[in-house]
Amino acid sequence: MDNLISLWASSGLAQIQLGQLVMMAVGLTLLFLAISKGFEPLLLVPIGFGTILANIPGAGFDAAPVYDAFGHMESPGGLLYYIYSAGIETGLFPLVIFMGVGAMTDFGALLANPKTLLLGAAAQVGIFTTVLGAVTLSHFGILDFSIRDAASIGIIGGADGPTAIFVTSKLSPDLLGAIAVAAYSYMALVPIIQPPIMRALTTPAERQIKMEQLRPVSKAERIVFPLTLLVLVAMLLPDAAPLLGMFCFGNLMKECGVVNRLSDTTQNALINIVTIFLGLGVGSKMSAEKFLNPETMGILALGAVAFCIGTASGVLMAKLMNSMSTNKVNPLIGAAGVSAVPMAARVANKVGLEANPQNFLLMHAMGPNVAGVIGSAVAAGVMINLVSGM
Amino acid sequence: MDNLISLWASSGLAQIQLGQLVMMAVGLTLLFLAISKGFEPLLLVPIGFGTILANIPGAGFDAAPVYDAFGHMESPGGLLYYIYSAGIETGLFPLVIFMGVGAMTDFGALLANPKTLLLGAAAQVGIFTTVLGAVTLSHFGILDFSIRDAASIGIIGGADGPTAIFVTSKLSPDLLGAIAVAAYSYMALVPIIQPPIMRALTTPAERQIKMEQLRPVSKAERIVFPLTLLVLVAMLLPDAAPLLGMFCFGNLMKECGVVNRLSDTTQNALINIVTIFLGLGVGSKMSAEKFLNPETMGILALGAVAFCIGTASGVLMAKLMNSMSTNKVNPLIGAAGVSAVPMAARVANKVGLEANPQNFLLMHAMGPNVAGVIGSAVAAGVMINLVSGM
Amino acid sequence: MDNLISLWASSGLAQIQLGQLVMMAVGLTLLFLAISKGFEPLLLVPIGFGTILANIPGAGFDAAPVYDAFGHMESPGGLLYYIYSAGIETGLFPLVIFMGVGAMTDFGALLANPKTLLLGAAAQVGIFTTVLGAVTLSHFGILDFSIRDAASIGIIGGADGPTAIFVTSKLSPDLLGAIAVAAYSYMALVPIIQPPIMRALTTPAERQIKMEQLRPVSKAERIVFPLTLLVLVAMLLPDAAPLLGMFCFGNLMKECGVVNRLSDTTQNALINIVTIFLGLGVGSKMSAEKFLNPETMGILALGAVAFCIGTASGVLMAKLMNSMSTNKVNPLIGAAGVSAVPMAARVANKVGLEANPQNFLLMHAMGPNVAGVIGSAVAAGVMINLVSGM
Amino acid sequence: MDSILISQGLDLLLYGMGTVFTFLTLLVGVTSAMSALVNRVAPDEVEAMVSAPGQASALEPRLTHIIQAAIDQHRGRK
Amino acid sequence: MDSILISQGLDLLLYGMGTVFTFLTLLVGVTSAMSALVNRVAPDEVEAMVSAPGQASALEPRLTHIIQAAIDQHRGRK
Amino acid sequence: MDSILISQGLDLLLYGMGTVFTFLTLLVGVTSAMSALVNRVAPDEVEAMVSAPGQASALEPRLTHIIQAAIDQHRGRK
Ligand code: NA
Ligand code: NA
Ligand code: NA
Repeated sequence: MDNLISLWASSGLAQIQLGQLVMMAVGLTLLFLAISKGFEPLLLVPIGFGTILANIPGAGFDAAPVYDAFGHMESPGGLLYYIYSAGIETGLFPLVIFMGVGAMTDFGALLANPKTLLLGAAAQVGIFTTVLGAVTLSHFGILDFSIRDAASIGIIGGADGPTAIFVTSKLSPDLLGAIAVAAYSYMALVPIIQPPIMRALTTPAERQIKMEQLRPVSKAERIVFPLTLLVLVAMLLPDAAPLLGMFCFGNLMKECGVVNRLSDTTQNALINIVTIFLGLGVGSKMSAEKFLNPETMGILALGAVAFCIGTASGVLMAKLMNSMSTNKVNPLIGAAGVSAVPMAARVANKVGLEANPQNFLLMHAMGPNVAGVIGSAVAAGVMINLVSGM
Repeated sequence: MDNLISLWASSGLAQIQLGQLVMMAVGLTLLFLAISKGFEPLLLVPIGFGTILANIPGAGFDAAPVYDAFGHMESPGGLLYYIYSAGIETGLFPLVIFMGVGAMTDFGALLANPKTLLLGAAAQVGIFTTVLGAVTLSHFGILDFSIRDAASIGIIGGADGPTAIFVTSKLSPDLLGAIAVAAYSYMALVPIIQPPIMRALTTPAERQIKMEQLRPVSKAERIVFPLTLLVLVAMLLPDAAPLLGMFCFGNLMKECGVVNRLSDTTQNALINIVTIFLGLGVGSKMSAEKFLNPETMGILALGAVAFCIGTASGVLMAKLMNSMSTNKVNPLIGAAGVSAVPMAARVANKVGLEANPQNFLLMHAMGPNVAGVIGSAVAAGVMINLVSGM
Repeated sequence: MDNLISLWASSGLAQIQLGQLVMMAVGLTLLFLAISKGFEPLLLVPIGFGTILANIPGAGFDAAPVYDAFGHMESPGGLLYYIYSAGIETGLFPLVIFMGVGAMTDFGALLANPKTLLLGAAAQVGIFTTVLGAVTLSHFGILDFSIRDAASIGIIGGADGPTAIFVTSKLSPDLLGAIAVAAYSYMALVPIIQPPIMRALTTPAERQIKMEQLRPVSKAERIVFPLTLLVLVAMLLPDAAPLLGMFCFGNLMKECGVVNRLSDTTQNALINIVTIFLGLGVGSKMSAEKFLNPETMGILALGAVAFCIGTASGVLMAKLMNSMSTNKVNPLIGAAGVSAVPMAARVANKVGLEANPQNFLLMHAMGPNVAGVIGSAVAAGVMINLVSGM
Repeated sequence: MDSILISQGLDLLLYGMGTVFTFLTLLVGVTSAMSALVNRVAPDEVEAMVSAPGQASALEPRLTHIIQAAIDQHRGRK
Repeated sequence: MDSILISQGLDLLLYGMGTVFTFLTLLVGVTSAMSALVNRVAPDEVEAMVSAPGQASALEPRLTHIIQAAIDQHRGRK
Repeated sequence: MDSILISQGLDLLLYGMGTVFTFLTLLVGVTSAMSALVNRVAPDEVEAMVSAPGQASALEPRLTHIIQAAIDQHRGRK
């Protein structure tokens, strides 16, 4: 009879709290969005599943291990605890992902037209105005964000998942769940968020601008570029060195052509393994107390604002560049500067084709697209530096 | 001269104890069974090799690292020590394997005929009667098993390697070597153990029962099933959530169709890497003092009993179901309820073909077969819960 | 304004020291050698890149994590710190690499002609005479090497990267950068270093010796050999058991034919992942204070001497064997005994073809080539044992 | 040598098998209900039991293309 | 509820965007210079933008070989 | 600057090379004996030196099948 009571007492039904139930529903919703709607499934399937696991009452997925006085393990920790403390708290998983992303990135379009780096810079305005928005909300007592929280929320506008996770895990680990979910959700929503803004800020004539064909790029340029970027980062912005260093390492492995087996593994087995565990680990931060509060609604709203401002800034920067140069760029590719690789570049191409069915912008948009990755990594570095000293 | 003495003193011949020599022979025997006889080679090759490594005198494969008072490492630990403490003591490796197994499991047959879940339940009787057998031996002073030991021994009857390793590493880590070896050996011996029992408990007419063709199963059902199972586990049996949660996660990745690259890596690189290290880590527990004692003989004997009772229970349950329903099942597929995927299902098919060469039972037997995996994971969860409170 | 000062103060330009700048140039040089000259790129690309990362001022790649008094992490460590302490200080990465190398090694040629093991033994003379050279330099006050340093330097002559890293990380971790760079560089230079020595020590007639075709080797021999080697190591030289044990394990997985999926992963995803991190971790030891000193020049010089003496010893041993047997071996294959698999065997083949365009020595040279791997692992074991007791 | 051990074993047998049977019996019902519900909500997607592995389908277009090219070339040469 | 927060936010905006623009503008110049330099030093290696993935090129020789063998056999049988 | 270092180096040379030679010479004998024994116990399994990689043999049936299908189709169309 005692055993029956013990079984019942340990069952989920006896222990569950409303918050956990709601969070399970949140996890199921994320899975639904990922599977049925195609929202960044590579991350949102593990995050959604991790959310459910972390909220099973009594399962101990995020329990820390218990040691006795002599250092012997009395009870082991939960799977999600180990994943989070080994891979996310240390920053290792986002860095390994960034290495993999580097090994999958083609800088050809950027090298053929380096001016597009400016579009990738402009689109980061979304990050910093959102920081300002977050502190303003906090100043007026509407929501409660510290400057560290605000910086982490701003980085959603970088439209780059691993960068957002890296910054948030350093500055505001409690917001990790909400910020990661917002970042990946809005990246998936890029085809819905961006086109209206792009159309509102451009004339049909501008959208029809044909850009000259990109020059071919030599193998040597492709090899030297990641090293050039690395040295520049090392000299000027060491705070951005972890993210951009691993990014350049991955890209060098891909381009140098002599370590193809390492590059292949980085792009496949390694990034896949780390993606699974990164997602589960992020899910472990999706607890009711951290997610079910007004701040999360604020984060979602501010994240959307960040994407919109970033998109607008990129487009306006392209128009500014056109006003100062005879070599016109189609302002639509400015929107690709937010990153969200390669979705934002495809959106630019699609909106461009609507204006002129012969005008293929995809390759041109890849330049600002990868520039946006560099831009938000730089923004992440400067933010970690400044905020840590505040 | 001192050096010569040092070399001789550090040689294996000077240090070896009889027990280590016998354990090396045990390791070689396991390798022979795995390589020549095809006994579950994916696990028994690493376990056998790990057994030899762990018993090399003076090689320090399972030595813990030594730190000085300031926390600096004075001497590093051995390979097997690190594997065991990082992957097995924490439970991580069995859980990752379970995720991989989930990603390789097809629930189609189970979904087409959910009643076969009852066969998977019945076959777990082997687990619990063996627990009773173990405590009885202990009660009469024949062997010395605690209730934790007995529970770990019983789980051999679950015919599921990672489940057995997960439970034993939590309840009776000292028995890990013997129990893992017994579990994998008997899984390899299923084609020899099961058929006589299946024939003894069925009439030729029963063995010839033709089952109706399985209905097609939709993609949506396959996707929703692992989530349904997860929610049911979360609500009713959180103790089974680690194992079944990871199992459902792997299965969802496979079935959802939007994260194929994650699913592929889970089924290949990831599960292979973890299998190698899991096997070596289990081998590190194969020391003479823990393996060469009467209890090991008891474990081997009780494990065989567990398999036999599980097989019989599955067959008898099928006969019971037939006596209460007009929709007959061939009782041979009840034997597949012990798990031992997919060997037990193939055995059911083979014995069925002997009775009627036109009667293909393989697909029908896959239902109870995967139900047996769920059944023993549930049994593992309830056992960990109850035993921890005793 | 404070922020501007903070940004400038944290920039690389404001913090960089001359030593770091020189080390970055060293890193770029290693990358140049790896990419343009094909110097062992699988290791030297990660090592070179790791060198640059480790020398970025203020980036904290090799910073240790900081914990407060309660054991909570205050700031996480750097990527290279985690890699080094988890994988190199513990010896895990070299051992896993050795398992992978074992899974890629074909002992067929060695089994067909076991006498070539003696050539692999002779070539290790380079290791030990270099140790003597290093202590002599130290004795006369020219450079400052302890006996541990000398042993680590000598192992460069083993022409086997993971062995050199394993020994050095145990005996002289501060020299790890210099020794790993020397070992891989000279392995890449084998086609330049060896031929003059080989030609100087042999007559044209000797270089034209045709060896009889190798007998076919049975699958059973291939399976039993790694186990035989393992047992012999266990009985006689447990100190060599970590390296040779993992090597034999990899080879057994490859040859036994029943765990192909494990063997494939070991040879691909697993060894690639570990190679990337091993290289980065070695690079983290390439700091100015440890690398930019006269000892490094001494290490490079002694390493070259070690390769030369090893090559010469192998060739002379072959001549000695010929003087005592009627079954002649071509002395060129003796040079392959240094290891540097498979480069040294190819060099032997090439020099042989110069002397006689019909004489293919490649398969014959593979025997001493893999014997050299065993030989230097044995040397590593005995060195660790003896030096630890000195 | 105490009978506590026996009674603990009996408890495990009773509550263990009870839980296993209860849980899996419940799962029979829940699964049947789930299938019925899912197939009513999304009835069209029924597919055959044969499931093609992801990797194969990823490789095949390229294979097919290469093979077609090879055959075209072969036919051209005649 | 203090205005320190606002001023910190403004500082981040100012110095952050300043750094991002300065760094990427510099990168435009450095990249252009790098390309010019590299293409002067190593002018011959210019290649098309289409980059073939490593694995494909590794597989193709074997594939081609197998296909050729199959076609040869097929032709031989006729 | 002590001669202890030199004597330690000489010790390493002496005992080190001694061990390496002893061990590998022993291995020559043991390996030869092992081969003789194995080939007497299991004489039939002698195979050629060329070893096919596992993955290739796993892929080939599928490849062969696809190629055969392609060729059949090609033949059928004529
Ligand atoms: Na961005
Ligand atoms: Na089972
Ligand atoms: Na060697």
